[in-house]
Amino acid sequence: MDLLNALVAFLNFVFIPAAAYGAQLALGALGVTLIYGILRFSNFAHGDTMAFGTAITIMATWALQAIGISLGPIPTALLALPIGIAGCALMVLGTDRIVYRFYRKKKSDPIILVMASVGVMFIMNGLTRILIGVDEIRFDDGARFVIDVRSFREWSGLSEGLALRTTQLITVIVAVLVVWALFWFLNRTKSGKAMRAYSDNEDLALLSGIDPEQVVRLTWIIAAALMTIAGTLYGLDKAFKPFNYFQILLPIFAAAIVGGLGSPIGAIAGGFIVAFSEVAITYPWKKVAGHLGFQSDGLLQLMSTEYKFAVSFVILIIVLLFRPTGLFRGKSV
Amino acid sequence: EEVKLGMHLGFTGPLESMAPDIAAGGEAAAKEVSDSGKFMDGSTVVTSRSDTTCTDAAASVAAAERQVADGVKAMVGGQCSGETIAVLEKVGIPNGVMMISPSATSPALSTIEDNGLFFRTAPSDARQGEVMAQLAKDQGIESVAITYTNNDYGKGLADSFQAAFEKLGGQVTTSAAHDDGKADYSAEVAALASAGGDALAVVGYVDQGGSGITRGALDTGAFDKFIFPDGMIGDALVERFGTEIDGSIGINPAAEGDGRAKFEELAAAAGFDPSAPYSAEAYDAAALILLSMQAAKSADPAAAKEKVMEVANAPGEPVLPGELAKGLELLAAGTDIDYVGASSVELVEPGESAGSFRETTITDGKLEVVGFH
Amino acid sequence: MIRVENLHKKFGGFSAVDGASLEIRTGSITGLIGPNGAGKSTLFNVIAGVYAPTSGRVIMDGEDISGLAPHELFHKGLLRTFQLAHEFSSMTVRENLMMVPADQSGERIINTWFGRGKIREQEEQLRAKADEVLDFLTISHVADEKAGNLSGGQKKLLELGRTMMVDAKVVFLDEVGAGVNRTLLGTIADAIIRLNKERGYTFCVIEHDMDFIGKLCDPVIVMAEGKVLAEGNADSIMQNEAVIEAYLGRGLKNKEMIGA
Amino acid sequence: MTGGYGKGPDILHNCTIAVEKGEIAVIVGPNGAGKSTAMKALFGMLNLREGSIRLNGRDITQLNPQDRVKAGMGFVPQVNNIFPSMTVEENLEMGAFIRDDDIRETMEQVYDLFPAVADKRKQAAGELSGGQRQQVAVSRALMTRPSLLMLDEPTAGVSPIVMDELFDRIIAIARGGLPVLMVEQNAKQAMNIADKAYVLVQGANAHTGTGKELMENDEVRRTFLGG
Amino acid sequence: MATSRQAEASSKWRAPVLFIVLAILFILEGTTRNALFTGSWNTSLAILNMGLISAVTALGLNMQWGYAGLFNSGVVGFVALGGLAPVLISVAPVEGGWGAGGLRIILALIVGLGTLVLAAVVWRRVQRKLRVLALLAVLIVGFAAYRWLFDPAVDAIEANQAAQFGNLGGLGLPVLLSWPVGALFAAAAAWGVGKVALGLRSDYLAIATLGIGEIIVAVLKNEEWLARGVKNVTSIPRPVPYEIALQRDPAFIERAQNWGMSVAELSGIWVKLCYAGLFGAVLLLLILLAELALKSPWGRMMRAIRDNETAAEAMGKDVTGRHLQIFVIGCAVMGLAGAMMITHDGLMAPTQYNPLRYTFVIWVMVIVGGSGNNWGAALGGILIWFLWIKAESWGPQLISLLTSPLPAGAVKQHLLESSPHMRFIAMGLILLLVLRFSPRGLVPEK
Ligand SMILES: Nc1ncnc2c1ncn2[C@@H]1O[C@H](COP(=O)(O)OP(=O)(O)OP(=O)(O)O)[C@@H](O)[C@H]1O
Ligand SMILES: Nc1ncnc2c1ncn2[C@@H]1O[C@H](COP(=O)(O)OP(=O)(O)OP(=O)(O)O)[C@@H](O)[C@H]1O
Ligand SMILES: [Mg+2]
Ligand SMILES: [Mg+2]
Repeated sequence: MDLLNALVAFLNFVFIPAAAYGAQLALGALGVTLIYGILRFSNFAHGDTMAFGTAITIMATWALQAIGISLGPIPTALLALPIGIAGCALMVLGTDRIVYRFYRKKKSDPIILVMASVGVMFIMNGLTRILIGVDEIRFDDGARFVIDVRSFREWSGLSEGLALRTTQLITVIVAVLVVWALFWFLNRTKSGKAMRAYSDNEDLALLSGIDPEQVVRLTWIIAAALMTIAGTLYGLDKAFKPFNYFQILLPIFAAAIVGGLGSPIGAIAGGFIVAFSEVAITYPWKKVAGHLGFQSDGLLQLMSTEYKFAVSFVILIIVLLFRPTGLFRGKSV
Repeated sequence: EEVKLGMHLGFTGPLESMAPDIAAGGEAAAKEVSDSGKFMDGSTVVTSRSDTTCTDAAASVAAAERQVADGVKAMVGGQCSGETIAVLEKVGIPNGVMMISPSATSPALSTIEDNGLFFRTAPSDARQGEVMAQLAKDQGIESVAITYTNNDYGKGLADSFQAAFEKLGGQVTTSAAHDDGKADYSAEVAALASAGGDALAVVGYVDQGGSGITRGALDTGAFDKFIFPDGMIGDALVERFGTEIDGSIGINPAAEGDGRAKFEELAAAAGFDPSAPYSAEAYDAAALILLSMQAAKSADPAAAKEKVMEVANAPGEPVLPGELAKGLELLAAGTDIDYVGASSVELVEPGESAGSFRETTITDGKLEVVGFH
Repeated sequence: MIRVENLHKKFGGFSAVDGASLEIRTGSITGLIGPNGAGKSTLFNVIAGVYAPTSGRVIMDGEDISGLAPHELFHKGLLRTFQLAHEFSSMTVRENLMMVPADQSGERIINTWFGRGKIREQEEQLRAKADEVLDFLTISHVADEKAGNLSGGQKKLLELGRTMMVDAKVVFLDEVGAGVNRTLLGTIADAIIRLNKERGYTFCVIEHDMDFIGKLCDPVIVMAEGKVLAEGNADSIMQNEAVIEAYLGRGLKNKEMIGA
Repeated sequence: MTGGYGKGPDILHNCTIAVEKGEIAVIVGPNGAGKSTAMKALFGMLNLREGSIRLNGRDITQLNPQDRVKAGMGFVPQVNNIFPSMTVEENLEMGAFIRDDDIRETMEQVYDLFPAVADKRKQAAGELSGGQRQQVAVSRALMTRPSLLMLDEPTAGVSPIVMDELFDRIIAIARGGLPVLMVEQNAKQAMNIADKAYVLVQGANAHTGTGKELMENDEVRRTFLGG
Repeated sequence: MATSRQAEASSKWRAPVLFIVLAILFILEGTTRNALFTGSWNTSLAILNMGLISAVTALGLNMQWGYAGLFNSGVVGFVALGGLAPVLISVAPVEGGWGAGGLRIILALIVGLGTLVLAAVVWRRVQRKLRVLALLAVLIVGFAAYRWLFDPAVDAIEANQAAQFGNLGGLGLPVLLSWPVGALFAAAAAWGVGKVALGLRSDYLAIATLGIGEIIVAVLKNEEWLARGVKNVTSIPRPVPYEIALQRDPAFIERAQNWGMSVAELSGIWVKLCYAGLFGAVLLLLILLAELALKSPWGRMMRAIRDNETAAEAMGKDVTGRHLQIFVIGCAVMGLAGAMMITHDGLMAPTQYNPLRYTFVIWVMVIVGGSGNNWGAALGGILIWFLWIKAESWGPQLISLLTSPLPAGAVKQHLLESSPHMRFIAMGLILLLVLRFSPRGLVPEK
């Protein structure tokens, strides 16, 4: 019984939250990695573009709710996603046309593109706030929980509870689906391979009859889809607040890098590594230990939560020291 | 004459979502005074906003310099303590501009050499911590876990609460910081849950990490009773959590009387959220500035600063929100007033709110006033 | 003298160099030939410190130099060129050469503030030397071009030019000839011989042009599949059946079709 | 053709190159003469300031590179001529990007032609040795099934035996009706098989003739072909 | 890759002209009063002073990126570390602070560092099989000893007059002394960081340093014994007179009257001019040293390394060593800027160190100014700071201009309320425009 309690406490406070958070990071990192791999720059506007896509999704959700459409226990926002993706795609395609294309044609240093993305970040940042304001917005509807603490306790008779939010479950499921689809696309389809070819050697891709602009457009559309999905799922699970979307950039980049920039599978692994290290290494084992029969006065905490992201960065640096391009052999410009 | 009043607040940056309501509070008071036509022989009040970014002292100082160059005589602000200190030392004092902050709570502002130019309508952390501790104890809470927003407000209040609570014989299982605007609070929630306690004191902001932590604690079943100080109290809190936080305690600066009610009416008419943290304090800050100018019969801060304490404190005729015209008239006639305002202003030396607090419990998803301390 | 003892280098499961042992005698011009993928460049890279060997040793004048960093080897007088040219693309061709010599006093940051006089002197000497090398390589007309804009062959010459800027003991040339005009290649061969005779450089040369190898090298070492297949003077190698089978081939089969 | 890179000076000066069906044309010249530049110009990767390019009588001067691929031109550049992080097989697939029909047969032919490439088909092309890459690069261009094959120093860095194979293949390809235009430094062999040869010096035509003619021209041989 | 570094022939007058334009902007800000400028010398000089500090920071970053191609995105951390120096050097000592546990803390830190060094030695010396075990043993024992020494000392120091101090306190030395010390702090940290992280490649290094920057800031926020953490240290001494003191000085009042200015205004200007002199001198000295170094074989070597590390290594250049050298020097300059900034603000508030402002904006300065060019970086530093500050008022004005044709209503109201966020849009637009029309920066590298 106590063993079960310990296990449930661990699942409830460490495993489930970290898995959902990891999936959110993974989706974000996937977008970063895709843009890095194919367009060859670190897109600092990523977080704010996620916010932008989410803002559009939220407004679409409101519109759907206003006309009375819902998905029952599943959040309406999922239905609004395509609209958000379309809006975000238009936005990034426009940005590419106005901003990035110029530097691509000139074959500028990647750093110039990075700086341009910082400029885009500032603008997106302002636009999103002007569009939807700075306040925190909750837009999840439907059932909040798949399993909630009280009913779990009653059902199991354990002293520890277990909660699984609908959004957490959806996040993980969607992440798995998206990753699978992306893999299939990149490795099996002609367009996907063309994207990889372009990322490898632009001139030669041209010589093989690949239209670079089309590859770039496709990349941005997929990236926009990834960004909007990631942003919306994150917003559903936590809450939407434009300011937070800049802050999430840091763990997302960490995830993409640990996995190896440019490697989709690395992005996934990275997301989970960062999430689990943040949650697990700062977790005080007091309670779990208590259930297992070791009573302790101290918290049995390796590291205080103030330094939680330090943990993921230390892991990042250690990984990079032994594998300089990340776990799954990313690229470097 | 046209008197210029600056709203020097963090419109961008970590507390950007709080600033508009704070500014709206201050502007409401300014408008009320200006529209009354009774301010210093028909002078008008013009307000202008400037951005402190809350965190970047240099940017805040530069923005304040701009306000001064535009002829601002006094400012409602700054919003965060660090930036407020920098502005006071580099702009306020050298130029003799009066500043009343609605929200800077750092103890350093009590001891700073301010040339008599700085006041605050925010309560001091020390006092609030004691009240919180007493209330928690009275409710039979024996042990608490504390989470605080990692800035001088959060840290200061958490420390004073912890000290007071332990002095009363309570046990603090852990006191850990959370950073606002972070992506995820699972780790913090897990740590707090593991430490345990009868209740969780959330020393943060309602539209920031404070809510994120509360959400996580509720969802995972880690805590069901909370102690919420002023940064968390507002309609946003009950809107967000409703009946889930029934039985929790809330504390915020306010006093018995109809000041608060009047302020709420007035805010509804002006179209901002009166329950937003520090917007009542901002209304009072602006009102105090203007009333003291009226008392001094001069917009010159050097003269007005001498009158602030007089206007704010008894004895005198009490003045509530919405009654600023009356206050102006009385002062013009040379009668002393006691500005009560929206947050029951009572200033103690060296020019900060004495702090009377309102205790609320959350019942059926509503804030219910229990008493005043 | 450089001796390679039973050297192995693995990439994943694949042995690029698989137990090669060979010797490069001081004062010789040793040729290294072999089919594509035989492991020649990998062997070079191990000797030059780019890769650490999986096992085995590299010994230079009795001293074990395996695993030393490239810049340390440079200071021991071991220089190399790259098969794919590695120019400093945003610097001018002349600067590409002037940066080579070690122990320039102007490379210490302190001296750039307090020892300007000496630097100026050294720079003049370096400049003169660089111009001499450029002349020799027939590319002085591009001395002030950015090296990144050179043609493929010019970059190759620049690679060679860098080794001429210092007094090297051993120079490893990885396919200097690929992409270089044959007339010029003749000149390069002369230069190598001259450096070898006059300055006593030891050379080790990878090349697929058998005329070049024949003119220059003694001995010639043949590698295949990561091992040494044969060794001897150029003539004997060209007669060696195993070498013909694996590497040289027997000329164009379709010759008769020409002009048909 | 007259043209140059970006805003820089002209590198090609009024240079003319032509190749007919079934022919092999070889361009030789000193390093930096503009041979690669001429190839790039033919492929539309550089702005021509004067002159025109015709393919089968059709003026293609204004086409962009990927349309030229569709028009049937195949090109192997001198450097950076593979996709390093893709496997050898994927490199070949990319060569056949514009084709919609079944490519397996062509791929088998290419593997027959270059057994070394076949051995490494699952390996990332970037990990190959210099000579192996060169073979992959030629294979990739063949996958297009072009109607004109342009090779920029295809034999640089390949071993003699493979070079012979390559030349053999090139002859066979040319005899199959596919015109081949290549830049070569291995002038002796190249001249042997060339139907037409151009000597380029400083961006301009210096000598033109059949391979044999040029080989017999003493001056050309001494200054450009070596030996 | 290389193409964008190629110089399009750029005129040698470009830099001077741009500096003159910049000067005109500041003069306009100081003299003319209209929608764009405030017409106050106080504002103008306040912007200039921070601009000079930004220029120094940008110079440090330019050394790392522009000379050596090191992508350091942990600028914020090194600036913050430098900012620690004025607190530890020049603030008055806290009574009982050192006594409570100062020595013990230092001992703890030595033990901590020693453990790391020992761990590194063990990793290198001990044979393979025992390696991991030995390493773990060293780390665990070392960590335990460190915590045993460290925790009680911290508790004791933080308990000492907690509300007002609770920290070690400073040494009470002149604040100017803290500037080189700030540089030293940052340099020491950079050395450690560089030893570990400089092996990483471009973008990987960027993220690693981004994390390191955040970690340094987190330490400053959470280690109260050091500089009071988020509770801030205020009233840091100044190297220049106080306005208030000048305003009381009869000689000064007389001078103000002679010049026909208000005493308050002149005192502000006077103090700011003093700062400007100090900061300007530091900036010019640094540029001089940097230019001398860059225009010599050392600079050539750095460019070679930036261009092609493999080849530079094969040509005998110790790439790792040089990277470490320039990383440390660049960080030292950032630390110096950090110390200058805290001296200027008179306040150490760790919450202000956010990467957007202290890393990204600095990057923008370097890139807009022209990476690789010292004058460019300095120009970028001052110009971008000017625009960053002016965007605060230009943004809202722009939006009120744009919305003026709109009818009053919810949309207009909403837009006006959002006007502070125009600051970011304006900043972004400026950045994009400069990058568009001068992608290699305003004053490109030659
Ligand atoms: N980094 C690497 N990872 C995996 N395999 C590699 C790597 N580098 C080289 N190889 C393999 O090692 C073998 C030897 O390569 P190497 O470059 O040494 O050949 P080489 O003898 O120089 O050939 P060439 O004459 O064509 O230049 C090749 O089969 C190549 O595929
Ligand atoms: N990208 C470029 N930008 C500017 N100039 C260039 C560029 N590429 C080549 N050049 C210049 O053009 C001239 C001709 O170069 P090209 O590559 O065509 O020579 P090549 O005849 O192919 O020589 P090689 O036999 O050495 O390959 C050279 O002087 C070179 O410096
Ligand atoms: Mg090779
Ligand atoms: Mg060429």
